[in-house]
Amino acid sequence: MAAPLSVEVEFGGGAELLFDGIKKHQVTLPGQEEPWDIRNLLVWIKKNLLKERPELFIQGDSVRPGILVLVNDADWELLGELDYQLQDQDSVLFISTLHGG
Amino acid sequence: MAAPLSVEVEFGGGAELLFDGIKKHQVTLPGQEEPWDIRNLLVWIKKNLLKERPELFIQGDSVRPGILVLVNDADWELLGELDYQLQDQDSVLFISTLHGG
Amino acid sequence: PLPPRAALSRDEILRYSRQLVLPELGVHGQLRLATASVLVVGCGGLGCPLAQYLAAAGVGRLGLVDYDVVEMSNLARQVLHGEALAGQAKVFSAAASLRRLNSAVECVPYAQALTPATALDLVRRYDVVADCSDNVPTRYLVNDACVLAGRPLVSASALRFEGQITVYHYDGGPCYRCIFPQPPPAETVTNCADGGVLGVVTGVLGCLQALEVLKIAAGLGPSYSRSLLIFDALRGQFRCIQLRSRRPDCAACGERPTVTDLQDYEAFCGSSATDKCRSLQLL
Amino acid sequence: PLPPRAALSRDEILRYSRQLVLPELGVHGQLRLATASVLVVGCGGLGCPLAQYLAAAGVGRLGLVDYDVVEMSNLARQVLHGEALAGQAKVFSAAASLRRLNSAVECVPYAQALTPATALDLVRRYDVVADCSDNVPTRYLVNDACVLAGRPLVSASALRFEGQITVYHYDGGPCYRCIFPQPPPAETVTNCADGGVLGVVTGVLGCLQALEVLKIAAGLGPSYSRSLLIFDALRGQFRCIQLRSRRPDCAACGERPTVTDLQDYEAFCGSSATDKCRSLQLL
Ligand SMILES: [Zn+2]
Ligand SMILES: [Zn+2]
Repeated sequence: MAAPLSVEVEFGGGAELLFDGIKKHQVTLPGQEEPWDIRNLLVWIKKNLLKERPELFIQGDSVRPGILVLVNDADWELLGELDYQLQDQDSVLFISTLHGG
Repeated sequence: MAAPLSVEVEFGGGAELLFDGIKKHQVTLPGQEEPWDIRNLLVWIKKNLLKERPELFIQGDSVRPGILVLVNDADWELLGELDYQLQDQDSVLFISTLHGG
Repeated sequence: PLPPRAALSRDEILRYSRQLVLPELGVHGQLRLATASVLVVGCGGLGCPLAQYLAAAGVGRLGLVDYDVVEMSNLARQVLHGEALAGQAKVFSAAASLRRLNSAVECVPYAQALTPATALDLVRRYDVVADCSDNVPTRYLVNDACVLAGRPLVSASALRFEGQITVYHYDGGPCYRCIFPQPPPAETVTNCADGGVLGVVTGVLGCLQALEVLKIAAGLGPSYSRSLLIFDALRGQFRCIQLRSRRPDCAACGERPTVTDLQDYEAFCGSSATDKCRSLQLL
Repeated sequence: PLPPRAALSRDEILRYSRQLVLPELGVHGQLRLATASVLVVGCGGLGCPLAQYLAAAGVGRLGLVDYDVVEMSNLARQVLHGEALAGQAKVFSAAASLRRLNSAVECVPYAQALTPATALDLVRRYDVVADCSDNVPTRYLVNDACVLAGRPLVSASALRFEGQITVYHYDGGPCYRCIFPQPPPAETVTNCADGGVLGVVTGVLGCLQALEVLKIAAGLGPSYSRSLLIFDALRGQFRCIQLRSRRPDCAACGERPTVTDLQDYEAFCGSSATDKCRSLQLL
């Protein structure tokens, strides 16, 4: 049984526009049987924060191409991507890549 | 008896030129009778790091006008200036103000 | 201050369309910019990119103050000037470039040093002041004039590979004298001629300074009041540090100010506001 | 690449004196800049300040690529152009401004889109590439050409009040495809016309991009290889995030690359590299 976690979830680069324009969300993830990983977090975000057009954020069980995921300011690819197990007080940033100039 | 402290001492804005151009110094302050405060730290810096022209850095028992002192990225004026008691792992930044344009 | 305006013209809507669609700015913000006036103190490495982006964004009136003339050694960072204008007053060279970019912006050139005799009257004619100067006496002079006139001051500086920017005297925040009650000893001050500066560092800082001016003028509020952003261009590092609050005992903005008129800042600082040939100092 | 040079002229020593006294740069670094060539892909909001500061600093040759012409709606951020040049090709307008600033810099205008047919040959003629473009197909095209030609790529972008900058394919670091193996769905991509952009945000990013180019060209090394600097102009916040390493299975720079020639990037991305009238998307 994993204890509840307090996590900072941030959106940037335009991804925040899918979340009422709010960039920083202080989130409490409830205790559950399995440990919280990014895969579970995405499901939780889809259910609790993302109200419409989920296809602009989620594709399959991951984020759509063009969104970078940073855990404590480091690329999630360095940490196991979807399988990274969240720690209390982690910060997770989802940033949409910009292409304008 | 205060225990030894490990402190990061940084210089910027040109103040580092008085310290062989080195901006970051990892410093261990030895254990001593009194607690370590910024006043003591300045004496220690003058003796151990500052080899020449101390008048460009120190004036009386404080820093010269034009140098800002930041403890953990906050103005030392918010923390008691010379009397602030250093904690282990504190970061102390001395930054010379720039005037060029 | 310029008279208020009720609507944008068709041409303005086209020209500023990319910023008009920003919900934080919009037509309301653009109208505020169009009726805003900004005094730019110094048309050097900071003042050039600053004035360029303020003019591009449609600020109504820009006052340009500089006593100096364009020299070839300026052109590695003072990008509004050009080779053909060497020897001309910087304010005229800058105004000509700005007019090419946006003829609707009113540029008022002041080809003179800012002095205690003229500063207060000048600052009172503008809504926001940008300190793009290069010496200590001018920085105290601009600060005191802004405090006496009640104007926000966006201040930037650069030297070697480093830059600093902050906002003074905004919404109860500290002024320059709150942070620096005493001037630095003259022998510790380095100018760009002696210490050198990489031109694009003044570019980064001048653009950030323009951004703060635009946010103040548009009513969005600045980001660096009560804080100082420092930039280390060699390491690519930005760091924002928290400054003290306004000092109740500040000589300029405190509860019993002693600076009730502009003073002799060269005597106060022990250095000149216009001497370009100071001797080499260590820092 | 330009031929090496042994010494600076008297005029060059005067003009670049403020940066020559920087010990990290010095005469050696200035000679490297004078013999460096940089390809600027896009003469818009990023390319204008970038080219301006590269020319000011004395980079030997600047290649300017843009198929587009100057429009009034460009002038709120594309500061090299001017009102009188509306309708002209951006590369000619930019080259004329750069020549006014520094006639010693050789500007080579390419008034055409960068295409898979031309990109590799063009990139091979330059030492460093700056991606100042505004669409996804061009970003993949520039990346693949840089990987195939073995050139470092300094890439910046801006939209609304935000900007991003990183360096690709430098000294074993990742390329664009290492980070973004798949293009974003076309309906999730917003351009500046639709989303808007505050001009001075492109100014900040273009200056930072010029700084990275200068550090690479002078041999000082960039700061943002393997990392991404993100800027939030409304909050005045910079944040540097650590990117992954080069991917051994990258289609472009991996151990068994499948991208051995330039491809059809518009088909790959499902969007156009030149269409300025895409429909409004949410992000
Ligand atoms: Zn004050
Ligand atoms: Zn790659």
